[in-house]
Amino acid sequence: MTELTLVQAVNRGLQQAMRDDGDVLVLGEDVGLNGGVFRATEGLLKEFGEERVLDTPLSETGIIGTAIGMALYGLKPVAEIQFLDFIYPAFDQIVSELAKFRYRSGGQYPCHVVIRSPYGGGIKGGLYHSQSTEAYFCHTAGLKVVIPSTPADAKGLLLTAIHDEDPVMFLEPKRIYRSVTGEVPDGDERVPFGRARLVREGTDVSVFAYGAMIPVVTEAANALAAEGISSEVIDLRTLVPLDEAAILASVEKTGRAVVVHEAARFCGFGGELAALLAEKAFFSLKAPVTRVTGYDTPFPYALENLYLPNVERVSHAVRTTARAG
Amino acid sequence: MTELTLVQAVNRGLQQAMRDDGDVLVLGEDVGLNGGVFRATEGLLKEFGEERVLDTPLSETGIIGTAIGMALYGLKPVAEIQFLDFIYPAFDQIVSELAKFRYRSGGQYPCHVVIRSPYGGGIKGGLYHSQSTEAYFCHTAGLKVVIPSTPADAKGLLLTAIHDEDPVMFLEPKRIYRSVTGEVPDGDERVPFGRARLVREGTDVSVFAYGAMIPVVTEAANALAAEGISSEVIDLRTLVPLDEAAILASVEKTGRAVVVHEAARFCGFGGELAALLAEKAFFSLKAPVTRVTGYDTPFPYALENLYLPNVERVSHAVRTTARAG
Amino acid sequence: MTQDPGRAAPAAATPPGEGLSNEETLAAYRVMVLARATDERCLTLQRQGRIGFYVPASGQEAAQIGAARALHAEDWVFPAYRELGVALARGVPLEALFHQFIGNSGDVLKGRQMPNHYGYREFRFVVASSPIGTQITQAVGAALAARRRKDPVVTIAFFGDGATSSNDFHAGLNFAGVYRAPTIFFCQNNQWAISLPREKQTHSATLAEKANAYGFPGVVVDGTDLFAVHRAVSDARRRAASGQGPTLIEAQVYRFGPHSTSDDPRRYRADTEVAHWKEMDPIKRAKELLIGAGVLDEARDTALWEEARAQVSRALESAEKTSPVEPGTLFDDVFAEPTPRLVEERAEFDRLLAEGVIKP
Amino acid sequence: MTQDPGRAAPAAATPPGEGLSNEETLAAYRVMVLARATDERCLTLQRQGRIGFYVPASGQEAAQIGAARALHAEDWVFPAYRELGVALARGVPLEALFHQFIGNSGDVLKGRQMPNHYGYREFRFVVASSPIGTQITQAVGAALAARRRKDPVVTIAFFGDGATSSNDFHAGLNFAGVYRAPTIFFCQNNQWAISLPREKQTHSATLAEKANAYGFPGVVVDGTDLFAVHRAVSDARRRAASGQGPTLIEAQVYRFGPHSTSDDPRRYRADTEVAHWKEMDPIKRAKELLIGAGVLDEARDTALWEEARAQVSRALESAEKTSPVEPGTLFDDVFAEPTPRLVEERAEFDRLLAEGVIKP
Ligand SMILES: Cc1ncc(C[n+]2csc(CCOP(=O)(O)OP(=O)(O)O)c2C)c(N)n1
Ligand SMILES: Cc1ncc(C[n+]2csc(CCOP(=O)(O)OP(=O)(O)O)c2C)c(N)n1
Ligand SMILES: [Mg+2]
Ligand SMILES: [Mg+2]
Repeated sequence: MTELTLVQAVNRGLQQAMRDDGDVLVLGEDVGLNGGVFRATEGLLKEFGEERVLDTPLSETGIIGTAIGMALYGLKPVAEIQFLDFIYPAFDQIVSELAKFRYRSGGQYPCHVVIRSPYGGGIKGGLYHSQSTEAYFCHTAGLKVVIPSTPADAKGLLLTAIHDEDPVMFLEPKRIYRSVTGEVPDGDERVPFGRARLVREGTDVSVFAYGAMIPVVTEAANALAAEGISSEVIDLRTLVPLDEAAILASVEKTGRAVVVHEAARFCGFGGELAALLAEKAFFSLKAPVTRVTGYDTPFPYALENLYLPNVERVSHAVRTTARAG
Repeated sequence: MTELTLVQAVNRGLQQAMRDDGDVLVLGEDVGLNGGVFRATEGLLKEFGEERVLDTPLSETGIIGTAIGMALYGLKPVAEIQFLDFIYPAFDQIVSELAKFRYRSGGQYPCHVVIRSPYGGGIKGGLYHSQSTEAYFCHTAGLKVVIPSTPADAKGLLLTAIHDEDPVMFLEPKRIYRSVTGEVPDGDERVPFGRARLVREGTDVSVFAYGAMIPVVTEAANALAAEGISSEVIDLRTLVPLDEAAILASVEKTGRAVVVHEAARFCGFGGELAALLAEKAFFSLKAPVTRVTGYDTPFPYALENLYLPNVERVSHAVRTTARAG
Repeated sequence: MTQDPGRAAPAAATPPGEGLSNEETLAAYRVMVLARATDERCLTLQRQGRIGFYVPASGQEAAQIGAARALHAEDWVFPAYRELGVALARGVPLEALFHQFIGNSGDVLKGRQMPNHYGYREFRFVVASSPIGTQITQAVGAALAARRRKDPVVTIAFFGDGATSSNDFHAGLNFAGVYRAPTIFFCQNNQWAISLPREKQTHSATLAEKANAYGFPGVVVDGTDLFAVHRAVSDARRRAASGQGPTLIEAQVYRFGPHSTSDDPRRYRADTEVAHWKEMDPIKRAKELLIGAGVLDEARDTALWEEARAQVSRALESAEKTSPVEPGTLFDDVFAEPTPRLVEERAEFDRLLAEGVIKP
Repeated sequence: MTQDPGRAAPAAATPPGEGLSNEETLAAYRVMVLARATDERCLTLQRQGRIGFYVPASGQEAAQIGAARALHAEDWVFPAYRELGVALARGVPLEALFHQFIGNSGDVLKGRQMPNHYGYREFRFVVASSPIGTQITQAVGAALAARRRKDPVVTIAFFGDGATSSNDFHAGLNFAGVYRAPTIFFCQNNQWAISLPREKQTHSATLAEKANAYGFPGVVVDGTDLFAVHRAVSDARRRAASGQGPTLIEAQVYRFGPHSTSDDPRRYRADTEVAHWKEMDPIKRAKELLIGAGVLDEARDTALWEEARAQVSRALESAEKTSPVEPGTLFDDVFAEPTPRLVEERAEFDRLLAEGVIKP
C-alpha cells in the first residue's frame, strides 16, 4: 500500500501494466518528454523508451486511428486525449470504428484500446476544459465507460481496463486529480468492472454519483446525517457495464433516489438512471427521482461554481426528496 | 396544397426558402449535379447555380466548418450530411463550435446553420446507413433537434429551421422518404418548433414517438383499438425544444406511457422522456414507463427487422403497459 | 520527391516478365477475370433482389490485383469497400464472399454488414467499414505494431480519390511520415467520388504529390496496367520493409459501373468518357499482352471465362442454400462477454420470439 | 509553387519604407510594445491569482502585428487563442481584453470563456475557441460568403504549427483550393506545440509547402521581421482580393514564454534554444530599425514603454473595479430565445439563489 493522489495512481497503473506486459504502450499529445500536461505519464518515456511512449502530432484522429490499428494487430495501446473536450476530432474513429470492430467482423477483430482522458469541471477551464460528455459514450454500444473517484479505484480499474478485451473509455475526474489521496495497493491489483462501490450506507435516500461528484455527495450526506437524514451514497464507478443490481437493491431499501452528475441534464446519464428506476423499481419508489446536474447550457467560465452541483444543491435535493411523497 | 412524398416535401422546402431568400444556400456531397443521393436537392443546382448549390469535396469537417463560416458572415447555409452515420468527422465542428458560438461570444456571434441528414434504419443499410443517434445532439446544449414524420411537417419544419436564428439538426427519416405521402401546403407555410403533433387521441396509454416510428406506432394503435385499448399517439416532432406541456397533459390523462424509438436504449432519448415523466408526472403514473427501442448493440444488417421496433413489439408493449399496475 | 507526376498516358502496357513471370501473370489474369465475372453476376443478382446491394469493382482489377500480388502473405490489408480483386487475390474463397453478400449463417461476419463490407482475419484482410478513410490511420497503427513486434510485415491501405479529402488521410499520412511507418498508401483514383469528379475533389495537380506534405514520396501509376502497378507496389513494399518509410501510390483507373447499385452515373457523367476509358480496360490489356507472350489464346481465354462464371454460380448456389443467421446472434460480439444489460435484452428478445411477438 | 522554402535565415531585417511608412512603422511598434507589456503584466497577475490563466504571445509580435496591419478594416480575422498582437492591432481596446481576462460584467463575452479566448464582432475579430484548428474551415466559409455578397472582404485564419496536423487544416485548405476562396492561412510556426517540436509534428521540410497539396502557393517568411511579414500578407491579400485564391504563409517565430501559465517549458526545451531566438526578438529588431531610420531614440522608446505599462495598469484597474457577471446570465445566449426547459431551469436556479442554497 502506498498513499497516492488520484493522478499518481493513474501513473502507477500505467507503469505497472507496462512493466508486466510488453504489449502495453501509451500514445498521445505531450505524454512523453512532458510527462502529460497533468503528469499522468511522468517517467514512462524514461523507463520504457520512445517505442512504447509515443509523443504524437496534434491529431486526435491520428491518435485513435493509430491506436486502433495497433490493437487490431494485438498490442494494448493506452491513448491519452489531453482533455475530453478535445476528443471530437476522434469521434468518428471511436463511434464508427472502435466501438463496432468486434461486432461488424463477427468477432474476428476484437479491438481493445483504452482511451484515458481527464474530464469534468471545477478547474476554471471554461467551455473547453470542463465538459462531462460521458453520455455520448454510454449511448454508443460497444464501449465500456469507467470513471474512478478514488486513487485505489483509479489504479485498479485502469489495470482492469488495460487487460480487458474490449474498448474502454477511462474518464479521469481531473478536478480531484490531486485533491483526493488514498492508500493504493502495490502490484497488479485489479478492481472489477460492473460493481458499484458503497461509499456510505443509509436508509432514507439513495444517492448515485461518480467521479468528482463523489466527494461533493459524501460531504452532503455527512451534513444531512446531522439533520437526521440517512443517505446511502453509491459510486457507480463503471457506467457501462452498470451495476443495476446494486442500484435496485438500494432503492428497494430506501424508496427514494437522487442522481448527481456534472453533465447537462437533458439526455444525460441521470436520465437513464431515472428511467431505469421508473422501469424496474416503480413500485418501490415513494417519491420522484431527482436529478442534480449541470444545466442545459454550454459550460461557463465565470459562473462555473453556480453551474456545477455543489454540497448545498445536493443537500437541498436530498432533503427535498427525503420529504417528498 | 400538393400531394408529395416526404423527400419531395424536403425538396420543395429548400426550393421555397432559396427562392424567397438569397442568403439561403445548400452544400454537401453530391447535392448538385446528382441532386443528392436521395434526390432531396434535385433541381436546385439548375435553378440556383453553383454559387448557391455547392458540391463539396468528401469532408464533413469541411462541409460544417465552411457552413459555420458562412453563417457567421450572415448567410443561411443548409448543409447536407449524406447519412447521419457519416456526420462524425464533423462532430467537433458541431459540438465544439456550432452549438457554442452564440454562448461563448456573449451573443455576438449567432451561428445559424441547418444540418439536414437522412437517418434511421429499415432500408437494409447495415451499421453505417441506419443509425439513429439523435441523443448525442439532444444532449448538446445549443442545438435544436427536429424530426419530421409527414411531408407537411417536413416542409413546414424545414422552413422554420431555415429561418430560425439557431443551429438546427434536421433529421429526416429516410425509411419513409417515399413510402409516406401527403398534402403539403404550397408557399412559405411554417410549422412552429416546440409543439408536438397529436396523431391520435386516446385515453388508456400515451405513446410517444417520432420519425419513421410514427407509422409503426399508429398502425399498432389502430390494431389495439380493435382490442379495446385506446392509445393516444403523439409525434414529438421537435426533441429540442420539447413540448413538455403536451407530454405531461397526455400522461396526466392516461396515467400510462410508452416511448418508442429506433436508437439504442441506454442513454437514448427514451431515457430522458421516462425520467421526465418520473419527475413531473410521478403521481399520475399508474404503471412503469415502457421503452420500446433498438437494442444496445451496433445496428445489424441481416437481422435488422428484429432489431427495429415493429408493430408487433409496440402493440405488445402498449398492451402490457395498459394492463400493468 | 514526387515521381512521374501528371496523368498516366494511355501508353502501351508494360510487358510481362518484369517482376511477374508468365505463370504468375496468367494467375493474376485468372483472378481479374474471376473478379469481373463476379461483378457482372452480382449486378444482376441485385436487380433480381437476390442480394441487397452491390459495389462493383470493374475497371479497377489491374490496380487491385497488381497491388495484391506484390504483397507478402503476412502483410496486412486495410481495404475500403470496393476491393473485390484484392480479396480474391489474397485467396479469400468466392463462397465466403457470397455468404457475406447474402448475410447468411455461413458468413464469417455473421450477417452483420452490407454486401462488400467484408473482412477475413485468416487472409489478413481487415474488415471494411463504410465511413470513408478510417482504415488509413489504422493501417499506420498496425504497421507500427508490427515493427514493434519485429515482424517483417508491411501494411497497405486501399482508398479512393475521394478519401484523400478525409481527416484520416491527413492524419494517417502525417503519422506515417513522422514515425516512418512501413505502410503503403494505395489510392485508386477512379476519377469519381460518386458524382464528384477528381478535379473538384482537390485542386492539386496529382493526388500523389500530396505525399510531399508529409515528407515521403508519392508516385503516379497507370492503374490499368497490371505490371506497372505490380512494380510500383513492389518498390514501395521494399522501401517499407527496409525501414525507408511509407509511399503514396496513385493508381489512375476508372470505375466502369455505377458507384453502387443505388447510383445512376448517367446523371453526372458522359457515356463518351466511359467509352474512352473502356479502351483501356485492364482485362483487355492484360489479355492482349498474354496472347502476345504466347501464354494465352482465344480458346483458352474463353475457357477461363467459362470456368470463372461456373465458379461464381457454384459459390452463389452454395450460399443461397445456406440457412439464415440465427436471431440470437444479434447480441453476440458487442463485447467479449455480454454485459448484464445485454443478457437481459437478449432474454427479453428470446421471450418475444418464443411468444411469437416477433418472427425470425 | 512553394516560394522560399527552408528555414528563414536570421538575416538583417527588411528595412522600413517597403509598404509601411515610418509613421506606420512606429504605430506598429507601439502596438508591439503594448502587447509585450500586457503579456509581462499578465504573467504576474496570473501568479498573483488576479487572473485565472494566461497564454503569452511574446516573441510573436512582429508576425501578428505585421499581418494585422496588412489587412483592411473590413477583413475578417479568425484567430486562435494566442493573437494578442492581432487584437490590439485591430483596435480592440486593452480594457475590453482585461474585462475578458477577469470575466466580469464588462466583458462583451459575459465571462463565458477562459482568458485569451476572446472575440469582438465590432473589430471583425471572431471569437476564439480552444479546439485546435477549427477556425480554419470557418475562415474559408466566411470568405465564400463575402464573395457571394460581393463584399471586398478577405478572411485570414491564424493558427500554429501544431494546427497543421488538424482535420480542419486539411479540410480548410482543400476547400479553399477547390473554391479559390479569398482566404489567407497564416501559420505562426513558433517551433513548439506545447512540448512537441516542429520536427516531430510533421516530416515535411517546411509547413508552407503543404499548400502544394491543395494547389495554391505557400510561402515561408521570417516572422521576427515586421516588414517581411507585412509584405507577405499584403501580397497574399492582393491575390485573394483579386480572385487569385488563397495563400498559406508560414511565419517562423518563437514562443519566448511557456505555452500557457499551466506549462513549464524547461521540461522539454533547452535554455540555449530560447536564448538563440531571443537574439531575434522582434521588438529589438524593430526598435533597431526605427532608431536607424531616425524615427525613434532611446528616450522616446523608454517613454513609449512607460506609456504602455501605464495603459496596462489603467485597463487593469478599471477591469478590477468592474462588478462580476450577474448569475442569471448563465442562461442567456444558449439560443436566441430560451426554450421552455431553459426557462424552467433558470426559475429553479433563481429559486435556489433566493433561498440562499447557492450563492453568487
Ligand atoms: C465519411 C463519409 N462520408 C460520406 C460517405 C458517402 N460516400 C460513400 S462512397 C463515397 C465516395 C467515395 O469516393 P472515393 O473515395 O473516390 O471511392 P470510390 O467509391 O470512388 O471507390 C461517399 C461520399 C461515406 N461513406 N463516408
Ligand atoms: C483538438 C485539440 N487537441 C488538443 C488541444 C490541447 N492543446 C492546446 S494548445 C496545443 C498545442 C498547439 O500548438 P500550435 O498549434 O503550434 O499553437 P501554439 O500554442 O504553439 O501557438 C494543444 C495540444 C487542443 N486545444 N485542441
Ligand atoms: Mg473514386
Ligand atoms: Mg506552435
